[in-house]
Formats: sequence, structure tokens, C-alpha cells
Amino acid sequence: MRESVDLTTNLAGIRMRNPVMAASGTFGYGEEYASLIDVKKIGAIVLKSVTLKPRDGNVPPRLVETPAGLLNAIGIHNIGVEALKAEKLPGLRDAGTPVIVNIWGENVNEFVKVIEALEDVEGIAGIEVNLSCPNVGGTLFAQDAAAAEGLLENVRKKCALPLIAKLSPQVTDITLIAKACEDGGADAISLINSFPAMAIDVETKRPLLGNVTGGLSGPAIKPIAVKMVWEVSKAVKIPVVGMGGIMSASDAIEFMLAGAKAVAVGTANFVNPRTAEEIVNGIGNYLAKNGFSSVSQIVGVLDAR
Amino acid sequence: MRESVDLTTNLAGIRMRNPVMAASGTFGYGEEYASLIDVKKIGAIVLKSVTLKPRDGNVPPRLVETPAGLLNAIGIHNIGVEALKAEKLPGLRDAGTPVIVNIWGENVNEFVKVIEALEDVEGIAGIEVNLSCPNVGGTLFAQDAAAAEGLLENVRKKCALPLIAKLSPQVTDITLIAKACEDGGADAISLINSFPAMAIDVETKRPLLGNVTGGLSGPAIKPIAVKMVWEVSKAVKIPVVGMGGIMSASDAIEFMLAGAKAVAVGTANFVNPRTAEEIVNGIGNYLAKNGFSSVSQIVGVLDAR
Amino acid sequence: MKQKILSNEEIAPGIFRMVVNMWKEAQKACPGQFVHIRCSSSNDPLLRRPLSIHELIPETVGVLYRVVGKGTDLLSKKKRGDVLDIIGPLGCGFRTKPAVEPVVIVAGGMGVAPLLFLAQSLMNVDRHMRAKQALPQNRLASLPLQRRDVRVLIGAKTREFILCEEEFTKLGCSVDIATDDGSYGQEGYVSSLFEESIRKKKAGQVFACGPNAMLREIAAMSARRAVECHVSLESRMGCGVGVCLGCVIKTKGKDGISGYRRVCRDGPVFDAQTVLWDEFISRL
Amino acid sequence: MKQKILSNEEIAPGIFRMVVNMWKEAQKACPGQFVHIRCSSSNDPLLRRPLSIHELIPETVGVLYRVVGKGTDLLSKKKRGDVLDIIGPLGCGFRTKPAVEPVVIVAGGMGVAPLLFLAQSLMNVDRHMRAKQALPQNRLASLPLQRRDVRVLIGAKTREFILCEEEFTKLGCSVDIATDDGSYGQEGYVSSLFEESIRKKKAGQVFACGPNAMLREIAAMSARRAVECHVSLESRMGCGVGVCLGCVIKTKGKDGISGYRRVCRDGPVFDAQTVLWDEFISRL
Ligand SMILES: Cc1cc2nc3c(=O)[nH]c(=O)nc-3n(C[C@H](O)[C@H](O)[C@H](O)COP(=O)(O)OP(=O)(O)OC[C@H]3O[C@@H](n4cnc5c(N)ncnc54)[C@H](O)[C@@H]3O)c2cc1C
Ligand SMILES: Cc1cc2nc3c(=O)[nH]c(=O)nc-3n(C[C@H](O)[C@H](O)[C@H](O)COP(=O)(O)OP(=O)(O)OC[C@H]3O[C@@H](n4cnc5c(N)ncnc54)[C@H](O)[C@@H]3O)c2cc1C
Ligand SMILES: Cc1cc2nc3c(=O)[nH]c(=O)nc-3n(C[C@H](O)[C@H](O)[C@H](O)COP(=O)(O)O)c2cc1C
Ligand SMILES: Cc1cc2nc3c(=O)[nH]c(=O)nc-3n(C[C@H](O)[C@H](O)[C@H](O)COP(=O)(O)O)c2cc1C
Ligand code: FES
Ligand code: FES
Repeated sequence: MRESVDLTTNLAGIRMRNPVMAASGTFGYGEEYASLIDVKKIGAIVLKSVTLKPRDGNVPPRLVETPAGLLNAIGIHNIGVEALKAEKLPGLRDAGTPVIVNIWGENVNEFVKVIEALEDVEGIAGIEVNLSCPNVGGTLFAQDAAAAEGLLENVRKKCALPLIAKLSPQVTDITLIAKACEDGGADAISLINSFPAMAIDVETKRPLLGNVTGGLSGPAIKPIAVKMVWEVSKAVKIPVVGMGGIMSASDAIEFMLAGAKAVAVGTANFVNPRTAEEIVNGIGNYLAKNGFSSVSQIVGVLDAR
Repeated sequence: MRESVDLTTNLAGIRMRNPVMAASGTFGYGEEYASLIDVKKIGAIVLKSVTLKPRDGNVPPRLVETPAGLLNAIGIHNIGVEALKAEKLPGLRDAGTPVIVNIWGENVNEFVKVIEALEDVEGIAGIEVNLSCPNVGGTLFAQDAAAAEGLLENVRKKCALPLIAKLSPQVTDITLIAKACEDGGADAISLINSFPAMAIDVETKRPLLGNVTGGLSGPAIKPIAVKMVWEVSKAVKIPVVGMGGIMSASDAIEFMLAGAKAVAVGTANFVNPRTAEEIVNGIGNYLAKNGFSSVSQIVGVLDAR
Repeated sequence: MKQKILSNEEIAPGIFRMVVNMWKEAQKACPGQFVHIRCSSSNDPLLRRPLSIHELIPETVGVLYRVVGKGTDLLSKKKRGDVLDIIGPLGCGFRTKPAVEPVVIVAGGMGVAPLLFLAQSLMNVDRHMRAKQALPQNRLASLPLQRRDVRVLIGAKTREFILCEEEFTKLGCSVDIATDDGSYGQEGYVSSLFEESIRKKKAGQVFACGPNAMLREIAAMSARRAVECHVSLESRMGCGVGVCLGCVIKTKGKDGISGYRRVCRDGPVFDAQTVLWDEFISRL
Repeated sequence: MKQKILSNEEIAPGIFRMVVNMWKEAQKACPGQFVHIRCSSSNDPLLRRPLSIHELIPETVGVLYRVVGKGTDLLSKKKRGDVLDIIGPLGCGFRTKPAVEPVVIVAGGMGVAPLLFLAQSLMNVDRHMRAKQALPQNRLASLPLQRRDVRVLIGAKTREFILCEEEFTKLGCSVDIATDDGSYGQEGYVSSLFEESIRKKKAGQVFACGPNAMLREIAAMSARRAVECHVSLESRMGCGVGVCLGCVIKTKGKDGISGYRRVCRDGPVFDAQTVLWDEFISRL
């Protein structure tokens, strides 16, 4: 019975073995986890945000644990697009799973330059545009519909690959931003990025993060993320990748019932590197138990009368 | 040493024994908790939102527990302002602690009528205007600066009591809303209300709340709330009441260091009815230990270089 | 509100009986009331869990619970000597009348939890009155049993889940059993036992606790014969003390006007005829 | 990655030694590496906690930890037979050189944790090589000790927090003690012991673990005498495997170029001269 369940997912042209992805910034370049898990079992890997030049990231401390959550202020510490091409992407071609490159820039121009640098590079299944990093300066595109649409248009022009726009939850109405990205040419929307937040050390009276504020991720934010995925998936025609606090198959299924065609696992990788793999199995069992033959059958079927 | 610490707090004219309040909707009318705790030890009680007419609230289930959080969709179930005046407020005059009435309406007109109904009623120390309930229809004033300002202006005209505007975290920039409320005549800002969110039962494929979506509260949202309090307290001149996930004295102190002149305890009352009382003691100990003579000395002193 | 655990034993697969040292607050407890227990000192699970008072033996409170999720799982791992944070007793219990007979008690599965305490109390009718007056606390248990016609009907899936039969018998109740698979007592639902019982002799009062579908049937059967029936209901709780309005169910008053009532404070025991069963069950 | 706990005992106030059954992954561990432990199956605390490998005895891994917050508090409550979710060994350990002598080991407070394993390994220099070749696993412990000049300096607040003295002695190390209050050994900081020691005889290699202020002093003293010094550092961790870039500290390379390096993967052991101490300490 279990065998007959079809988990394959076509996310805007990215063909995945299953709908469970590893979220940007939480899975490195796949290599570190390779000794702990079988990367091939995961639907796709989204790489850490890459920028035009290498970036050092923020002053430590960069992490604080909060109730059922993790606050981070990494600050897009990365090796830069040229090193990515030279050192990482070649090795990833044999990863056996689609690789999605996540890009970030301080302004439209930088985004465009990164996407240009990636043109014709082999072994990239898709591009995720990070409009929403809470830990760096620059325009927060995800908080302004016009800016978001403009950015997508510019990236779109240079990019033949499937294009995923990654949104921030810190907005009044996320459907407006999602629609703007759709209009700008995005092939899919992914949400949510971590939530702007902070924590204070009452003894030193200083912020617990070197960067003062950071982004909240993990189970704490899951109910917020589920609602946003539900709203966005009703508002746009392109597929949605849901994330935010997914720890288990049941969490992933919540997102899919709410309308996510695929899901991404972030913080949970740190807690249990096998999470994504276990979720793939769990979704399979759920589908089989409930008489579904294909994972697409549960996408958006939430009965919200 | 402990004795010499001054906890008294004057919140925009509301004179409180200490800065720890009970948050609206989580403390009823004080009577239910009276057998479990000494209400006099709390700085102030904010009553459940009251409306012009009695309201039945939302279809159950109204609560779901989430990781380190509580999702509620009560829907401003309340006895209405007339019953409040007749049945509750007289008894509360002897509560021995300031009573703040929290009001809600579907539109400006309803808010104004509620405030009119409360004119000249004895035993009210202040009014909290709920601009931000995530669980009911009507305009969400807290998501629109102009609407918020207009509402505050209208309520202000009819209200001689200290006026607190209660904001929603589901906005792109909360400082804009806070400033609009200040301009509209608010004497204080309180934040945050619960965060719009949802949870799904994967077995039934239905939302776990009768109302589909609800508001997330509790420790899960604390890092989000602390950041907003920090930003708002820098943006406005009027005092800020901080809340969202406060469980302990240390949590309360985080909010005060971030800029809150007072704090409110919500969900934690359900977990431990003594929370507010314990926090009062804990703040006293912290001040004494750190050589402060008055609680006002820690407000906003976060060292965020 | 910190109480020490005296014992915590698995008495059937996944079902535990826990006894805690708790008297000051508990001695005035009525059958049908519950305690509200914090299962973890962490923020996950965050909320307390409500459990009915199962037994009230001087100085101690007993609860009977099934492990269904993380709260009860954590509870089941507690050991003798561990300390629990407990609030209660809370809520309104069964409204028993001294003179009415026979009393029929219907327990489905875990529904037996509050009903043993009810039977103990029925058999020692004025226990509480006396306790408040003269008797030293530690002699309450030795109060003589009353002779009352109390009929207990217990239903469960299989034999191993039939709980407390002996305890009810010792109190002097008559006990009848039904199991879904016929592995013990009559095969079928406990509601059939009830149907037979009230057909043979009209009950004075009925008290029931168990799955909602069962309660609704018992309520309907009682209504048909105009027998007073009280049921103990469950709902997800926030505060447990009546302030959050999170646990409400829709009921209709005698005047026909319907409205929400709080399971934690107006219940958990309700007059079965006031419950709007369709609405209650569809929303769970 | 589920490992069974064999023992978990409080060996000093608030300090526990835990031994877990864990061999498949651990047998190739190097001193200075750590394991990453999930202290709760709930979401709070959410992250794993890093603990250095304290002892590697065939089939088992020992850790030594102080209860400082909720993670370690939960750990301290685990009992023999409980199962823990552990990842590891992780990180890069101490880079020991076979021929250099004397080796000076400096432990401040809990810093002793990774250093006992280091001493065990130094005294059985080729233990790992042999293990991989011929010897059956369960005979590793019985390997003969080497005769090496290993000097262990231990410092702590008071006598009761001087840990592992006997274990080091048994291995054949010389042991000197300092306590802040002079309740045992020399009065004062362990850094004074170190100063004396290298004044008397220049060390071949220095390995240190303890409070940051102490490490910085040891690093400076070693630098003054041009002695190679390795320190084991701490930082708040997310993944523990090098992907999140959350645990970084700023270091300078031999070429003078500074940059962030990951405590979990590039460390936790660093060449003391590459650490930018001011920056490291001010940010904690
Ligand atoms: C007044 C009252 C008395 C009860 N008495 C008993 C008893 O004596 N013995 C017993 O075994 N059970 C009893 N229950 C049910 C018991 O409270 C739940 O089984 C328990 O809360 C489940 O918690 P969990 O963390 O193990 O499960 P989870 O599924 O992890 O709980 C998740 C959430 O749902 C809530 N929840 C889940 N099931 C129920 C339920 N049936 N009723 C209310 N809330 C629920 C929990 O409180 C929690 O918020 C009673 C319920 C009520 C309302
Ligand atoms: C490589 C490495 C090896 C270690 N080895 C040992 C050891 O052998 N024995 C021992 O007693 N301790 C050791 N520590 C420190 C130990 O990890 C912390 O004391 C522990 O994580 C505290 O967790 P908690 O939940 O009890 O405290 P909490 O204060 O509740 O922790 C809160 C958060 O801060 C982090 N944290 C707090 N203190 C530290 C710290 N000093 N270093 C890193 N993260 C911290 C926790 O991981 C958590 O995210 C080591 C740390 C590192 C980085
Ligand atoms: C340590 C850390 C680093 C992250 N780095 C990035 C990043 O570089 N680019 C990005 O788009 N998102 C980044 N994210 C956000 C995650 O991809 C994800 O959107 C978010 O954490 C919510 O999912 P989760 O709750 O499952 O972690 C990062 C998250 C964490 C925790
Ligand atoms: C069950 C419940 C009911 C609430 N009802 C109201 C309300 O009627 N009016 C209001 O302004 N806020 C209401 N709130 C929001 C709280 O006052 C508070 O702003 C929020 O819960 C965040 O604080 P906390 O995390 O400490 O609970 C309610 C919260 C809960 C949990
Ligand atoms: S649980 Fe709060 S009112 Fe019943
Ligand atoms: S803890 Fe994640 S890189 Fe070190």
C-alpha cells in the first residue's frame, strides 16, 4: 500500500522526489549533513543565501534560544557567488537532489548581478529570491508591494530558471506582497522567513544578540506561518512553499492542507538532522492510511467552513 | 533593603502600586481569581473587552495549545457595557487595585457609544481601547494608521480618563500605528495583542478552532513583543505597556529594559494564577540586588550599542 | 499548590492511577469536580490539564487518567515523591438528591474516573456535613456506608479496560458490565445495559460520564422516560477557573434561551437536557 | 542516535557525571570533541546542548556537566536506563604532538571536562591507531599507559569543585591544585600555577579549558614564552555541525587576516594565538 503512494512534486518546474525541502540557511551546502543523513531522500535543498561578494555576517552572539523558538542574526554570512560557483555547486551536482540557490542583495542592482553571475551555471534547479532577511540592512523588499514587484521583474528578466519569492511575515497583509511577486513574475512563493524579534539579558541589560535584533524561527511561529500560507495560497495562482516551525510530518501536513504544495524544514534540522527524512516517510504513511494515492491530493483541501 | 525599593508606577495618570497588570481577557473581572490570589498585590486589572451589547463570542472550540503558545478565538464574548456597569463595576470598587476597562466596537460609532455609556461611572481608573482583536469582524483599526488615529480622536472627545491604545503586532511597521494613536490623543500604548494564527487537525482536515483562525499568545511570541515594545517606546513620548508571553519576573524586566513603563500578564495567569504576584516580588528583588531604588530606573535602559 | 505524589501506577494498558497528598484544598471537594494539573515546568506543554477527582481518601486525592498526548505522557512518568503543581478542586459537580432511588451511574471507558468518587460520596451521604462538624479528618474514610440502591453500569472496549468494578462492589453498588467485544459482561454498548435497566425500573437520578456519543444516547433515553440525568463533559481548557471563556459549550436554559456556558465553572457536570448535543458533538 | 544512560551521578554540588552506552560513533572520537545532546523531547528547550567528551571507556562515553539552566537541569534528572538522543562526536579536538614534552594541561572549574579524556589519550598515545587495527574494542582500556611528562594544573573556587584529581594521578600525570579561597592546594588562580610551571620549565604544548578570562591569561603567558597553546572554547550553538554559522568567533589567521570561524566545526579547540580575545570576551 505504502509503495503505491506518489510523493513526486513538480514545484513550478522543479521536479522533486517529494515535497519536503531543506530551508535556506539551515542546511549549509548539504555536505555537513551528508554524514548524518541521506540527502537524496529530501525533495530539494535550498542553499544559504548567497550575495555578490562574500559577507562576514553579524557580530556574535548570533543565536538565542527562546521558548519553542530560535532567534538568529547570522546576517547572510556567506562565501559569495563566485566561490559558490567554484567550490560548492560542482560538488552538489552529484547530490542526487535538486539544488535551489537562494540569493540576496542590498538593492535591485546587487540581486541582478548575482542572478547574472549564476546564468548558465549547471546544476541549479531553481532560484529563491530572499526578499525578507530580518538581519541585514538594505531595503526590506518583502515589506513593500511595489518594491517587491520591481525586484522580481528585474530578476525575472535575467533568469530562465523557476523563480521562488521568499516573503517576510512582518507585514500587515501578506497576500498583497505575494500578489505583487506573482505579478512581478515569480513562479512560486515561499513563506515564512523568520520573524523580526529580540531578547534581552536582564543581568547585563544588553541584547542577547550582537546584532540587537534577529529573526525568530521554530515551532513558536508555526501557527502564524500556517495562517499566512492558507491566505496566500488562496490569493495567488502560483504554488506556495510553506515553512516555519515544521518539526514533524503532522506539522508538514498542516501546511499542505492549508495550501502549500511543498514544505521546507529549517530550525528542525538543528534539533534532529533526520527531520526532513522522517517527514517524507510520515507523509507517505499518512497518505496511505487516509486512502490518498498522491500527495497533491491533500494540497489545500482544508475544510474551513 | 528590599523594603526601600519603590515599585509605584504612574501610568499616564493611573496610579499603581507596581507596574504589573493583568491583561484583558485573561483575568475576567477579578472575582474568579480572588480565591486563588490576593488581587490587591497586582498593579492594575484590565477587564475583558466590553461592547455596547452583550456578545456571544465565537463557535467552539475556542482554544488550541501550540508549542509554548495558546491560540484563542473567544470573539469578545462579554456581558455588554450595561451589565458591566450594573453587575461588575460596583463590586470592583473594593478590589483594592485600579480597574481599567477595555472597550471594543465594530466601528467608530460603537466605540463612542461604549465610552459614552461609561461616562461618569465610578471606579474606573482608565480605558484601554482594543484596536486589535484578531477574532472578530469589523475594521482592524490597528492595521491602518489613519483609522487608528480617527478612532482615538473620537474616543478621546468623550473620555476624560487615561486612554490606552492597544495595538496588534500584525503590521508592517508598528511605530507608525503607535504614533498615529499618540496623535489621536492616546495617553499610553499597550502592545501586543495576540498574533493572528491558525492550527489544523490533520485527521479531520479541519481547523482546530471553530472560528478557523485565532490569536496566538504566550511565551512563543515574547521575542516579537519585546522588539515591538523597544521600537515603539523609542518612537512615541507616551508610556508603553508591554505584554506578550510574560511568564516570570525576568520576562517582565526584559520588557521594561526595552522601554515598557508597565507590563501585563495574560496567558501566564492560566498556567499559574500567582504569576503576576510572583513577578511583583521578583522585580523587587531584582531592583534591590542591582542597586536600584525605584522601578522607573530600569525603564528603557537597555544598552543596545 | 505544590503537592507530593504518593503513587502513580499503570492499572490497565496506558491507564494510570495517581494519588497525591492534597487535603487542605481538597477536603471540601464534591464528586464531579476536577483538579487542574501542570504536567511540565517548561513552556511546552504550556497549559494545565484537567482531571476529574477519582477518589478522595483522607489527606489524599486520586486521579485516574489515560495517556493520550504529551501532557498525560509526562504525568505518567512522574514518580512517588515528585511534586506536582495542582489547582483545585474546580467546577460544579454532580447534584445528588438524598432521597431519590435507584441512582444509576453509567460509565463509558475513562468515564469511570469521576464516578467512583460519586459512588463513594453517595454511600456516605452526609460525609461532608459531618466532616465539617466534628469528625477528625483522618477518620472520614471509616464512616459507615449507607445502604442505598446505586446501580453502576460500566462499559469499555475489552475486559482489560473495565476499571473499578471491585471498588464499586465493595461500596455496596450493584455492578453490570458491557464490553464492545463481549470479552467480559454483556457484549455491546453500555447504553444497552442502561436501556434495560431503566426499562426494568425507572431511575431516580442518572449520572453519566464517557464518550460524547454515549452521553448523548444516555441523555436521550433519560429524556424519553423523564428521568433526571447529569453528565460530565470535556472541553479544551485554558484557565480552568472561568475567566478565559475558552471552554464553553452551547446549552439551552429551561426558558428555551440558549447560550454558552463554561465547562470549567458552570460544569463540567451539566443537566443532560440542557446540552445542545448536535452542536457540541459536531464541534469536537 | 538513541543512546542508553548507564549512570548519572552528582559528584560535586550541581555537577554530574553521566555515562552513556555509545560506541559505534564514539570509538573514533578525539579529545576535545563534543557530543550534542537533546535534553527534552518537547519543544522547550528546543536545541541540543553541547558537552565535551570527558571519558571514552570502551562501549561508553562519559560527560561531566554543571547544571546551569533548563537543559542541564533536565539532563540531571535522567536516570539509568533512560534513553538520550545524542549526535557526535563533533568538532575538531586538541592537536597533540607525540614527542613534545612536558605537556601542560590547565583546567579551570568545569574546564576539566574535556581534559581528562585528553590525558587518557596522551598516556595511551597510539591507542586509537591500535584500536583500528587489531585490538578488540573491549580491551582498549587495558592498554598499557605510556610514561610521559604530563602536568595537570587544576583550579576551582573551593575544594569541593576540584574534580578528577585522582583520575589524573592514576594516569601518571603530576597534578597541582589551586583554589580561590585556598581551601585546597595553593590559594589563588590556576593561572599562577601555570606561570610558575612554565617559569620552571618551558612547556612543549599547553592545553587549556575553563573560564574565558582564565584562557586569555594562559594564552598570553604562553605567547610570551612562545609555547604552543590550544584552548577549548564555548559559544551558543544551533546546529553543532557547521551549517548555521551561529556559533562563530572572530579569529586571525597566521597571515594576519581575520575572519569568523565556527566553534562547532573549526573548533571547539583553537590555537590560542588565533583567537581575538577582546572581541570574544566582550561579546559574551
Ligand atoms: C473537566 C475534565 C475532566 C477530565 N477528567 C479526566 C480524567 O479523569 N481522566 C482522563 O483520562 N481524562 C480526563 N479528561 C481529559 C483530559 O483532560 C485530556 O485527556 C488531557 O488534557 C489530554 O492532554 P494531553 O496533553 O495528554 O493530550 P494532547 O492531545 O497533547 O492535548 C492537546 C490539547 O488538547 C487538550 N485536550 C485534549 N484532549 C482533551 C479532552 N478530552 N478534554 C479536554 N481537553 C483536551 C489538552 O488540554 C491540550 O490543550 C478530563 C477533561 C475535562 C475537561
Ligand atoms: C563545545 C562545547 C563543549 C561544552 N562542554 C561542556 C562540558 O563538558 N560540561 C559543561 O558543564 N558544560 C559544557 N559546555 C557548556 C554547556 O553546553 C552549557 O552549559 C549548556 O548548554 C547550558 O544549557 P542549559 O540549558 O542548562 O542552560 P541555559 O542557560 O538555559 O541555556 C540557554 C541557552 O544558552 C546556551 N548556552 C548557555 N550557556 C552556554 C555555554 N557556556 N556554552 C554554549 N552555550 C551555552 C544553551 O545552549 C542554550 O541555547 C560546553 C559548551 C560548548 C560550546
Ligand atoms: C540560522 C538560520 C539561518 C537562516 N538563514 C537564511 C538565509 O540565509 N536565507 C533565507 O532566505 N532564510 C534563512 N533562514 C530562514 C529559514 O530558511 C526559514 O525561512 C525560517 O527559519 C523559518 O523556518 P523554520 O521555523 O523551519 O526554521 C535562516 C534561518 C535560520 C534559523
Ligand atoms: C483567552 C484570551 C482572551 C483575550 N481577550 C482579550 C480581550 O478581550 N481584549 C483584549 O484587548 N485582549 C485580549 N486578549 C489578549 C491579551 O490581553 C494579551 O494582549 C495577549 O494575550 C498577549 O499577552 P500574553 O502572551 O501574556 O497572553 C486575550 C488573550 C487571551 C489568551
Ligand atoms: S477554561 Fe477558561 S473559562 Fe473555562
Ligand atoms: S552551531 Fe551551527 S555552525 Fe556552529
